[in-house]
Amino acid sequence: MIARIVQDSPVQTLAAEAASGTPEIIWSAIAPNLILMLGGVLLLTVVSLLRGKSPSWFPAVWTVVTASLALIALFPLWARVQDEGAQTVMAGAVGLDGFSLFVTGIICLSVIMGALLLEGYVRREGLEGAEWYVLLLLSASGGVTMASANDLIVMFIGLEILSVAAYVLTAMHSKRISSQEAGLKYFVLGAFASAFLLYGIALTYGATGSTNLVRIQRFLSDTVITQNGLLLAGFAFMLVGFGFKIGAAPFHTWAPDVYQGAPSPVTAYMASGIKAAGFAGLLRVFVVTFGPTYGADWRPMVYALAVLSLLVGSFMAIVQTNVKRMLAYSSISHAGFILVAVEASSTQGTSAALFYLLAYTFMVTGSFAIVTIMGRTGDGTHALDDYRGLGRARPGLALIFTVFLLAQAGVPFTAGFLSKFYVINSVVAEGQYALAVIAMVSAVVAAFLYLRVVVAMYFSEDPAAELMESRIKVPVGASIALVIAVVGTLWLGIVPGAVTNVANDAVAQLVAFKS
Amino acid sequence: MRVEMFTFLLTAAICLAGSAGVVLLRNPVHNALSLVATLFGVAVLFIQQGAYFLAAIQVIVYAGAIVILFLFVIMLLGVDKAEGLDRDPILGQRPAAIAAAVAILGLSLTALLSVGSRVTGQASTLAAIDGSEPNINALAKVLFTDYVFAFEITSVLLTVAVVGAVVLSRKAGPAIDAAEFPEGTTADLLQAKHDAAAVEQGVLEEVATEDETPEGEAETAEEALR
Amino acid sequence: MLALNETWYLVLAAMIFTIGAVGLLTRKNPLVMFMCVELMLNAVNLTFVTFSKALDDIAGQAIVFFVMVVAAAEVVVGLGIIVAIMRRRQGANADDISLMRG
Amino acid sequence: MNLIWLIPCLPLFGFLVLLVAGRKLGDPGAGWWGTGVVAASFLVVVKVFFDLLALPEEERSLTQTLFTWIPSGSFKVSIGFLADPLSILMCLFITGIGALIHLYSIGYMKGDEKFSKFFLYLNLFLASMLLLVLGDNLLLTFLGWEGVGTCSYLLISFWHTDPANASAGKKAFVTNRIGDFGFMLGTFLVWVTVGSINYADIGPAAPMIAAGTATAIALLFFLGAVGKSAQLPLSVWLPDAMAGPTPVSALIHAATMVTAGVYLIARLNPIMAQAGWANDVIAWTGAITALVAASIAIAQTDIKKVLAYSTVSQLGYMFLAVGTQNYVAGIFHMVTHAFFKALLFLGAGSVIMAMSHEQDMRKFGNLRKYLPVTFATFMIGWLAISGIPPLAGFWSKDEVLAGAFNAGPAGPVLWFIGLLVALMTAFYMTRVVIMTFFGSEKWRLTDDPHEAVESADVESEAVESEAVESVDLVGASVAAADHGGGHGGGHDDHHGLSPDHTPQESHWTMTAPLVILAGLSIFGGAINLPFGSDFKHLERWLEPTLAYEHELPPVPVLVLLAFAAIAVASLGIFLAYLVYSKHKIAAEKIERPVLAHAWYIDETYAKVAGGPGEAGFQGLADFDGTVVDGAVNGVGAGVLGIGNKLRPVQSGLVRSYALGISIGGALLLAFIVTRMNL
Repeated sequence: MIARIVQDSPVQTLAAEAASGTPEIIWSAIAPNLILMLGGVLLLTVVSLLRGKSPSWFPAVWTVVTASLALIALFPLWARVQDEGAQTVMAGAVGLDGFSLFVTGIICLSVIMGALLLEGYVRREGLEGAEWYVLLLLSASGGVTMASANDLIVMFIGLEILSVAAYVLTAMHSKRISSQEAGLKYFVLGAFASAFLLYGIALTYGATGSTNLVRIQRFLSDTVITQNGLLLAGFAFMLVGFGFKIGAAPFHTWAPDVYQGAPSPVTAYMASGIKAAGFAGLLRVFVVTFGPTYGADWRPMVYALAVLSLLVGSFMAIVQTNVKRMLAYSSISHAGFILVAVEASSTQGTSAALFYLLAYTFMVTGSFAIVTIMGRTGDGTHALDDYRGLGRARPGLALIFTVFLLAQAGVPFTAGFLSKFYVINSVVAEGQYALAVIAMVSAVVAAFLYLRVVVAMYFSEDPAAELMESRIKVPVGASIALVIAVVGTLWLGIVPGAVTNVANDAVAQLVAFKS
Repeated sequence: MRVEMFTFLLTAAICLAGSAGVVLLRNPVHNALSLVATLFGVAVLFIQQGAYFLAAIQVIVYAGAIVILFLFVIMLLGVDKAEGLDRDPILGQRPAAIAAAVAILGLSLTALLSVGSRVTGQASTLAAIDGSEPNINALAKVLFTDYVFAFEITSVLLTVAVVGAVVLSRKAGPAIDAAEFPEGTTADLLQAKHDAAAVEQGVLEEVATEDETPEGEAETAEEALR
Repeated sequence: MLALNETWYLVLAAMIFTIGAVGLLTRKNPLVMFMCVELMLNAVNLTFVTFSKALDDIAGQAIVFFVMVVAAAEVVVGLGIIVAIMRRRQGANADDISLMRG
Repeated sequence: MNLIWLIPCLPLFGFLVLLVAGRKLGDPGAGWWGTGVVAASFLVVVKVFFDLLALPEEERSLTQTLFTWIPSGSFKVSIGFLADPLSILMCLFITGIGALIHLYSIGYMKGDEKFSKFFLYLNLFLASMLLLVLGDNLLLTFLGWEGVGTCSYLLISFWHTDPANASAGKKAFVTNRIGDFGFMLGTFLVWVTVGSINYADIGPAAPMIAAGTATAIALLFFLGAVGKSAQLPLSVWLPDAMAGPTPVSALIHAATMVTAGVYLIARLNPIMAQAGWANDVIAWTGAITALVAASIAIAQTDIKKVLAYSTVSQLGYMFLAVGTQNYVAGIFHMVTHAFFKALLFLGAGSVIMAMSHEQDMRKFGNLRKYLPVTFATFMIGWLAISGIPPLAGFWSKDEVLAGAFNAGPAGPVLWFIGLLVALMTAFYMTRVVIMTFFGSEKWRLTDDPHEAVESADVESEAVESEAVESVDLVGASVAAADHGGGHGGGHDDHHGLSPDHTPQESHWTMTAPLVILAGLSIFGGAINLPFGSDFKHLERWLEPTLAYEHELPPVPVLVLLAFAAIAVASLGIFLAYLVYSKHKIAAEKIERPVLAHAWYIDETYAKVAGGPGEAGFQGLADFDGTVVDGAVNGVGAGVLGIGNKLRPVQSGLVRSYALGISIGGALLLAFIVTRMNL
């Protein structure tokens, strides 16, 4: 399935390294990750040394600059991967390939927009502190680790860095009990799901003798396992863990509560960055590693998760009266859509998933940016009723929100249309017509829920009284984030050629072996 | 062989008893102590399988630090009260939990036992254990070669944990969002429903005719729950 | 008498894992729920060490080392969240933390 | 230089300018700007038309690719335009009629507070419609398809302060989504079968498609066409769409958008040729729709509703034609229908304007005295649609019927149904003309029948609104639009049509388009006269695009058929004259039995609901309500119901969630155990 093959066998490289003692560390190969990590730790140090004398915008700007630097650092690496092919670095623990770079880019974008939103948010809520940004950067570095991990245990540690920081960020609005409640729920269930994932990793280790994904893939293509109980049970347990992280039904139950309770900018980051990292892990483990050999075993499970997520997400979203919670359910339905691409288990499906994740990052961070702004002081006005008449009170905000909602509904010339199109195209290419039809039906059902918000904003007779009275402030950071999101959403919808090619190239350069 | 088997069975019994204690004992302090028993048991099993260094840190880190942390928090919060375990307020939770767990156990055992005594993986992918060098040397070698990246990034994880703990321990003012949830918690609703049912039953026993009010209350609670 | 092989350990680990899962599902005290997660992680650790022995591979032990670090980090943050909640609402149990639903 | 790209881009440019500066241009500046860009687009179409004409017949196909939109492996989609005889013909009448209706709207929308917004939407609509027609692949057509749907939705709810309008827009949206679904699936099936969605590739590849696949593709696209072109059973939205401003009804809901379905089938004629019985489905759906809609039109009292049902009925004719593979006749009728139906709608709009936005024909009468231009042009439209030679409608209708007669063993039956429809058409159009332009000036009567209608209205609306609100998917708290009465098209819903009102002829911007369209309705038939191949300009023009293998009956039979059609049309007019002018037969006796006996609608229901006209209307509402609304609303209710049922599962209790995860894990394990080699 993978077009280009790593030139020199990583296994041999590993053997050579092991023989010669300490492995060669190519720092430049993990530059984006290092920048995020160091940015986070340095920010903590600098702010502590300044002892509160730094202006309140300082950590936000620092974070945006750090993430932008990480984003810039991707370009030389991308060129290198395109020239030299995919390779493993850090003693085979990290895959330096187009796939990991693409997802790293998504996570960096998500961090940039999250930080821009946080800047106005923490000031409005009176919760200033550099810790928000430190945790955001470190969480993102965990996400990058997870996306580029070529070893199950490195992936697990990356996932934990990502998640533990996210647990804290979720609970960090100390004035809201719902934030703390969300933090507790996220933590308890996250730890529970992590245990499942880890058990799955353990069983896979027992079945294959390694946690290194390249080794596992090679082992599985060389060896016929006659008694595959351990391996298959490992699939099931790992799928619980990944399913939890990406918010796929029936492991989605945490998502609505946590998305609703978490501070809105954190929700934006969770829906985009964390989901992207989770899918990166899922794709790398299942599609890349197990896809060629054991696809028949895991694909039906992903099929079931995809169908359930699509249905549960759209059906539950329609009955919600809280916009933030509705978007949470809709993110479950989006996860179902991306799972459809995972189910295709092909190069095409993987690049469709990547394109979807990038498009979704723009759409969902944009949507939650509006939610952040509309939440107003206290982050509590998220009812659908609070949006009534927004079209009249703030036509600009309403128009931008409409763009995001229509994009999520999959209207042509927005990013949402093409991402859905690519996904369905990829399963149709695999002959999965039933799944394609289910995905389309659920997209039609889901269209109503986005329309519901649009109708509330524009076609409402009695605008929310509060909306007319109180002034809605759009901080500078949030408006920059909105511009980025709108431009991204429309750009991917109208001239997607470049990004599509990048997504295809990204998948063409993946650390993997031919059997 | 007999000695090994005997040690295993004894330790396994301790482990299982400890885990059962964590689940079944009412007092959190007792739960924590049961956990220690399991942790020690696991440490013994580590030794039995040649993982000497891990056994040591199992005792030091887990039993020594983590459980102490648990006990510390229990004492700090003063929650060392016994928890009522007679009935679960969530209807059907306990039987469903047990059924799900039995299913998971049964199915995983099917998977584990299906391979018989064979673990199918490739042997000694990284390094053999029974080499000439001591366990701790072998472990250190892989940690700083093959797992060096994992080792390095655990530092990030620990940083996150420290920052998180510091942030979370800050004092917070009164909650500002109570008004957003007029219905209260699900637990409150369940309790209201339970109370209403109890009242209704009581009234029914006393005066068979005047049962309208409690029933109404029960309905309200039910509606609220819905 | 039956020979002591890795299957014994694996079965024991699976049992501990399941008991931990049952505990998390049935106990209301969040602290006890965390203890149950620790049980599950220990069961996994035992599995790793067993495979390590069976495969004659040191990697399994190295992984356990990392799992312990992860468990420690999780406990620190988890207890932090509990302390934050308990400060506001004394003696709250897991069921009381359920304002958001539906 | 190739100018094809300008055709859709000019209205798009007009749209963008109006978006930015619409308010500054104001009234009537925005209107003139909007009209100007469409007129310019029309000129470009004419230029391209002559370019094509200059080419040898078999090479008449110009393509222009702007850029590659979706580059995805073997699947490439370009933003490209295809100008061939079919698409340019469509463009000619879309931009031509479009420009006239823009001009008309300047007068019609005068003084409306959302004047510039109206032209904004109208320009966007034309851009989408032209994209639909000119797109060189199915995906671009689909984009245009969605675009026109959206604009239609926006324009129906243009005066959305009226809840009926918002609801009607919503209904159009929902119904069209069902059709769009068929379109999407059809596109995917084409892509899987042919390996391309470009029309240029589909044509040559079509003969290789297996019959079963071709039938499936044809049926899926026909589902799309049924939604867009308001055929049974998805016809429900079009009559409701009359809630929008009248120029919108003329442009979108009569002349252009609703014919997109016919265009699509004609465009895909190479596949249709392989599709076997799918063609019969199309023909029969068309015939039955034509019959049902025509009979419903007989009992309408709202002038726009009559025209709406008439449109549904005439669209049925077109599908009858394309279903019998008589594409040229279908396109021919589409063109002539665009002329006379736009004329009739605009004439009706002129009447409605003159009558203070009253739409109930029972309050009109003798308007020929006050509105001479409107009257004269409306008469031409009436004769044209009734099928009186030598007006345009006669020629195209005759060709449809002749084609149907010769279509296999069932042909004569289809022809007979068509003839019946022709009779009804002549009847109900004569009814409209008599009630509106002749007789006494009924709005001067103090004891007007409107009161009774109103009260019945209120009653039924209350019932209906309850039903609709309970499944209100998009959450607007609005009532149903099923009951028109005098609601629909008014800016402010002037119900106060005072007895001493004196109607006045409309502004020249409104009458000029009427005159031009009247001319087209008279002479439009000349493009394809059945007097030998020298006169069949349209047929020769379309020949390269449409694989036309249709055989007509021998000439004597043709002549007989033509005379039968003329006779039937005259009979219809005469009958209506007897009923409505001479009152020889009570109107009730015609209006009620037609509906009651044709559709078995309970007569007691009719009595309960009030007067005969209203009864017919009620009958229709009932029919649509149970069959289509029921399905649409039922799905909605189902979705909501499931959602609400699922909500308690999301209990908020963290332990329940953990239980869910455990059960999910157990199920995955259970599946995986079945896959193990135990």
